[in-house]
Amino acid sequence: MSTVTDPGYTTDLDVGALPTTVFGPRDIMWWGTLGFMTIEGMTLVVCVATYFYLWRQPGTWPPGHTLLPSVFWPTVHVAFMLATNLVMMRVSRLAHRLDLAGLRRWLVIASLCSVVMLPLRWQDFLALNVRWDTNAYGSIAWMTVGLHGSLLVMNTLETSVFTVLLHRRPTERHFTDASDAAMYWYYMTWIWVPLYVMLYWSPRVL
Amino acid sequence: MTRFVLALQWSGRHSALDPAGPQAARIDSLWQFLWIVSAVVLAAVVAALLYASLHRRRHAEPEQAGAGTRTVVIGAVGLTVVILLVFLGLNFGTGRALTIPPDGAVQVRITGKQWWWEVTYPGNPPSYQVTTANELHVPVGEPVVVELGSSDVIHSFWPPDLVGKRDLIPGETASIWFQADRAGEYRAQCAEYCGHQHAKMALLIVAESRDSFDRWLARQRDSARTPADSLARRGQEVFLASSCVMCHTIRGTPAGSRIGPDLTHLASRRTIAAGTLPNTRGHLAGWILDPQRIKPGSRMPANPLAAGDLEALLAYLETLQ
Amino acid sequence: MRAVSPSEVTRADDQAVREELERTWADRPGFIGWLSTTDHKRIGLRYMITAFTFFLLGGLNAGLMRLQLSRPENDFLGPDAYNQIFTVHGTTMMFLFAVPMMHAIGLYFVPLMVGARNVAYPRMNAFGYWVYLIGCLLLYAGLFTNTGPDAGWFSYVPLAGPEYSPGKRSDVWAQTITFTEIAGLIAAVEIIVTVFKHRAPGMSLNRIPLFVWAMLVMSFMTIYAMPWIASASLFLASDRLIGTHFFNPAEGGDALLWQHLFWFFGHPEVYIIFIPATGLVSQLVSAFTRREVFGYTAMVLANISQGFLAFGLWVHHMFTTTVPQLGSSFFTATSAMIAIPAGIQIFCWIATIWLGVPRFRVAFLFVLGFVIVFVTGGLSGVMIASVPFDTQVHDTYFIVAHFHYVLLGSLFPFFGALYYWFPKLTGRMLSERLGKWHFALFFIGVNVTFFPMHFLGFAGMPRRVYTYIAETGWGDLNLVASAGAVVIVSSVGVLLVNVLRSLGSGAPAPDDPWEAESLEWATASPPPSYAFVHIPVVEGRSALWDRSAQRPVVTGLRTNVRDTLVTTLVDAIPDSRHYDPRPTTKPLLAAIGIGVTFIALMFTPWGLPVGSVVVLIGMIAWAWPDRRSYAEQVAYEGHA
Amino acid sequence: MTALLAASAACERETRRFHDEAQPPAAGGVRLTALEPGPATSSRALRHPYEDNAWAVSEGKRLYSQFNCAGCHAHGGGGMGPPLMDALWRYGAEPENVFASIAGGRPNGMPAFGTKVGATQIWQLAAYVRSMSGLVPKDVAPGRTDHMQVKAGEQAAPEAVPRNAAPEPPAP
Repeated sequence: MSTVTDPGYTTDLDVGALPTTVFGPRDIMWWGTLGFMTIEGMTLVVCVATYFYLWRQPGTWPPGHTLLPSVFWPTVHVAFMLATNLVMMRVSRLAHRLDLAGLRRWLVIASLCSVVMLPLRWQDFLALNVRWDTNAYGSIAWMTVGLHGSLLVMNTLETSVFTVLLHRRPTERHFTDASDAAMYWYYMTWIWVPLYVMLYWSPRVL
Repeated sequence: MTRFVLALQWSGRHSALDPAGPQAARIDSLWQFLWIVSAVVLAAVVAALLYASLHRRRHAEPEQAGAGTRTVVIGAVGLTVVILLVFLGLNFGTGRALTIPPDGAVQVRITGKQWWWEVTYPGNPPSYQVTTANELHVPVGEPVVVELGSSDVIHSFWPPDLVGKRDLIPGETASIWFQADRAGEYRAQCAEYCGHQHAKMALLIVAESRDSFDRWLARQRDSARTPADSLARRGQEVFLASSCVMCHTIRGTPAGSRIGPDLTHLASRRTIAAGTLPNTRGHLAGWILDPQRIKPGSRMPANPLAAGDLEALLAYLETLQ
Repeated sequence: MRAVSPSEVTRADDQAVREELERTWADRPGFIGWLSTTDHKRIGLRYMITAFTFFLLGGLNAGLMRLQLSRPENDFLGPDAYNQIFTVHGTTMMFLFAVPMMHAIGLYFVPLMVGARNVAYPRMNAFGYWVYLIGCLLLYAGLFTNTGPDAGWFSYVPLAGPEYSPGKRSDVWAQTITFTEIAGLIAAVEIIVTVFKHRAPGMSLNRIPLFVWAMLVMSFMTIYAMPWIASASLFLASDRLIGTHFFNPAEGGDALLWQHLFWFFGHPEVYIIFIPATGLVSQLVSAFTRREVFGYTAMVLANISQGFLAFGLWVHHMFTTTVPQLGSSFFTATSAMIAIPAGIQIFCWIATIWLGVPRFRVAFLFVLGFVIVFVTGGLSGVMIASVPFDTQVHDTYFIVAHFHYVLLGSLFPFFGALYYWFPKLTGRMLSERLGKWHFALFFIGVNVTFFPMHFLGFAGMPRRVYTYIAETGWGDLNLVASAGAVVIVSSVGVLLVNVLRSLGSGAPAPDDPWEAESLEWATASPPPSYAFVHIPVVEGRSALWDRSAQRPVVTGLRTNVRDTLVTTLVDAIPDSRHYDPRPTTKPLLAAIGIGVTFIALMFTPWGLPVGSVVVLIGMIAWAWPDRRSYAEQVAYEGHA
Repeated sequence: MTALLAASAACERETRRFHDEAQPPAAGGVRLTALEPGPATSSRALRHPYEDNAWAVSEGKRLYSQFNCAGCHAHGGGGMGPPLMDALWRYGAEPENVFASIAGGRPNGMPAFGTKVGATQIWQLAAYVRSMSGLVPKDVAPGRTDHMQVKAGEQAAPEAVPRNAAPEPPAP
């Protein structure tokens, strides 16, 4: 009926020797992170759907006398975001090696990177060249940048708190958390790429 | 069966199941199929359920599933699929028949407002355009295309005897067509929740012969005449000097505001307050004095007129044939 | 196939183990313990009681509406009060009762049914409950201060927008939605991870109880559907507060955009309620016919296909708008096709009953009632998939009748489950005699109230009207419907009497009063804080019926810290252990912080920066272990 | 206690007063300009009921547009008539002053609407006019409209401390 194998236990199972620190899908926090990534991703999907739905309305896009978005700072930001992935790859490797000292050092760097993204995010808003209350185009553009910006803010807070915690109250659990943080970081930066293309390039190109 | 139940309840009332137009009739025949099939399915499921529950309640041990059970279940699912396919076929047939508007239809525009309907018949030349409210006259046996728009929130136009509904959405234009095969009055009530007085936002559709329709339309084109008798003339002065003039139009007078319904031919209309009250002198007086008692939240404010003024105003309004 | 006495599950020298487990897993005593608990059973029960309370309040709203509509031109309620009440009724039943109740049942029973000590992320679980509670209180605080939302539970723009809904009524709605969606999403993630990673050894995916499968599908649907309404209500709130133009057609927005976003969530929402109800029916059918449900694989696939199809139907709520005809045909087809998995389920249940030995306990009567009421609602559901037919009955009392048949149809299994699980929840049996009265009155009441509404719809009665004029002739059937509502109210009254009497003087419940198949019956009634002395090892699809003579269990989990077992996704092979943190009031404080933030956001955009600071503080507090927990966790890891 | 206060504020803000027998302000109750005799202050302990009521202000906004006040005053920026969204008030900024301006008219073109617009609606208009310069609470003032935007919603209007446009009497 099914391809699932039946282990066919007939005696008591002693699980006392099982590990308490595991990585990736073996750990439950990884699944929770995945769940919340999906939820956040869906809110961004709603933004994309809304963006193109509104675009479909008659008239030009961006509408009326609205300026096209600027691309310089957003491009700088997206390049920086992708570059920070190298930092997090390092963090993830150190976590898997259970290297506490290295992890502490590199998480400080990661925290700094996350802080740098915040003024860059402000530039992303300015580069839209439209206010949120000018028209629906401005509204959805601000909403998209803002919702993704809330991920950046949360990530900054989380990374900083986590870094401090790792210096003051480290446990083995934190190695797993660091590897999950790296996964979240990849997600947060890569999901911005299509949004960046949509917001800053599609009105110019399409 | 349903016709019987409805006949008991609804003799002479409006109903989607007592169609007066070709579209409502097609939908009604679709419904006949649907309810008969549904009744049979429901009866079969209930019978199977009860028989299954009762037939071996004295046994001690449950049975293993045999091939027979599986065949019966698969067969039932297959039958469900067949019924659904028949349903889809009939449904698409009905849908195609309903959507194509015939040529040479009477054109009308309806604008939904909180909480009444503005009805406009376009004219050629444009000065022949007719504007009225809450009453739509159509010739019997001829298709009518209604263009639907809204100036505030979403409303929905729905005369159940004639055709299904269509929403009036701000920022969009929709249209619907129908045809009345029987002369008579049909009620259409707003079917999309639109605020405080969603409940009292009805439109009367009057289907009449081509001749009387044309006569009606011609009369609606006229401006109001200055009344002959002195009481009505005083009434006109009351109208123009009081708050009435802020919102209403009476063509042929300086009153030209389009906030409320056009009153040029008020007295020819059968109802007031969007199908809420019959258009009688008493109801009209009550409505003018305190509309908020009748339609709380309505946009029309109370008008505490002196008795003499009210008398004169009513006399004037009654001249607006 | 024979049920095994639960006491056989345990081992001989258990008394000491029990005592230590109790010390480890028990909450702190007193009020602080009540506030700080992270026990899924306490929180799940609390969730259920809260949701049921709001069910009663929503029912009260319905009663007021039926009173108002019982005769034409009634002046019991004015339009302003009626519009608030019908909006709050719908919002309550969908967002404060139906979905949270299903989540609550899931949060209580899923961990027990898969043999886990606690739900995954117990502190998030507590946080979710508190956020949900704040949402509930906000809505009713609004209603009682005349700030109840009045634009319908669907809040169509522009009526709910800044121009036509002055004041804060629509903002109360939007933030209530935000709170309940946060709670719902949290519950969904917890249930998914609990099912994926905390199953007892041996409970491979093809052995999960059908209710757990239903909760799993429902939780996935929640994750994909609820962000749509959360985003949409965010758009609405920002249109109202900071002047964005999402829904303003004059500035490039679109009123229909709201309807698309709302129904892309709103239709799956119906299945989010219905799918767990089918899971409940499966559990009840198997327990009261003494055999496993016929066609396990078909049932699971039916639920999954419903989950997918539910996302392809949303436009059938918009057939009377300006959506293109071709699109409508697609949605007609999908809407009709979803009847196939529903049909499969109905036929499989009937086949199970056919093969089994039915016991006519109250819970089983509710299953029979469910099939009848639900099939009626399902058939009218197929009818309204037809575009032409829907243009007649859309937004009329026909639709009111249809979805009350479907949703109250889903309430039948809920009541059945209440009779079934009440012994497990409280350790007391409910009275069968009163239960039969409850069932009979409820079944009659539902049909008397809602069946006439089909005809009111044909006769032209639109939904959401606060009154109607006598000339319409709708008075008589409305009076019948109102009389039916009285019967429903009395049936719920009987239920309340039954519950209260049982709590006071009901017969004590044994561990497994129904000799049912699933793992929640393998522990005491009510279950102890640690759920199972030894986590059982599962040997077949019906965990308690398919046991070998050895009755293997899991050993080696530590009893002096909150040690939980993590198993593999597909085969549930023991893989690692996870430290469960101690109970704490931090989730409550975080929920209050979030609550203050979102409520402030109704009034000023400055709520956002202030809220960020609150969230930062909350996050630090949440992550920072106190000295004792820290020591305990370090010791736990060292022990491994 | 705070909750009670908040609750009563909410009720005040949200009531829809359909049946409303409003009266014009008592004659001579307020100073109209600094030049007129009368008590030196016109501060009132209680805010005017229409100004704490979101529905009344939004009705005022609807009437402002429907009665074509914008024809002269534009959307507050002024045209043929004076601007309404700045801090300058020739005839006083109190609701009673604004009521008197609408009902009785003013020299240089403002017609008298007292016979054609009921007292309730004038109060609503007055409340709306004051909301344009931020003189009613933010949670009562209207948000944006569903039309082309000529200005942001009154909610966003900064509070302009009212000044009299008429010259102040010279200091003694």
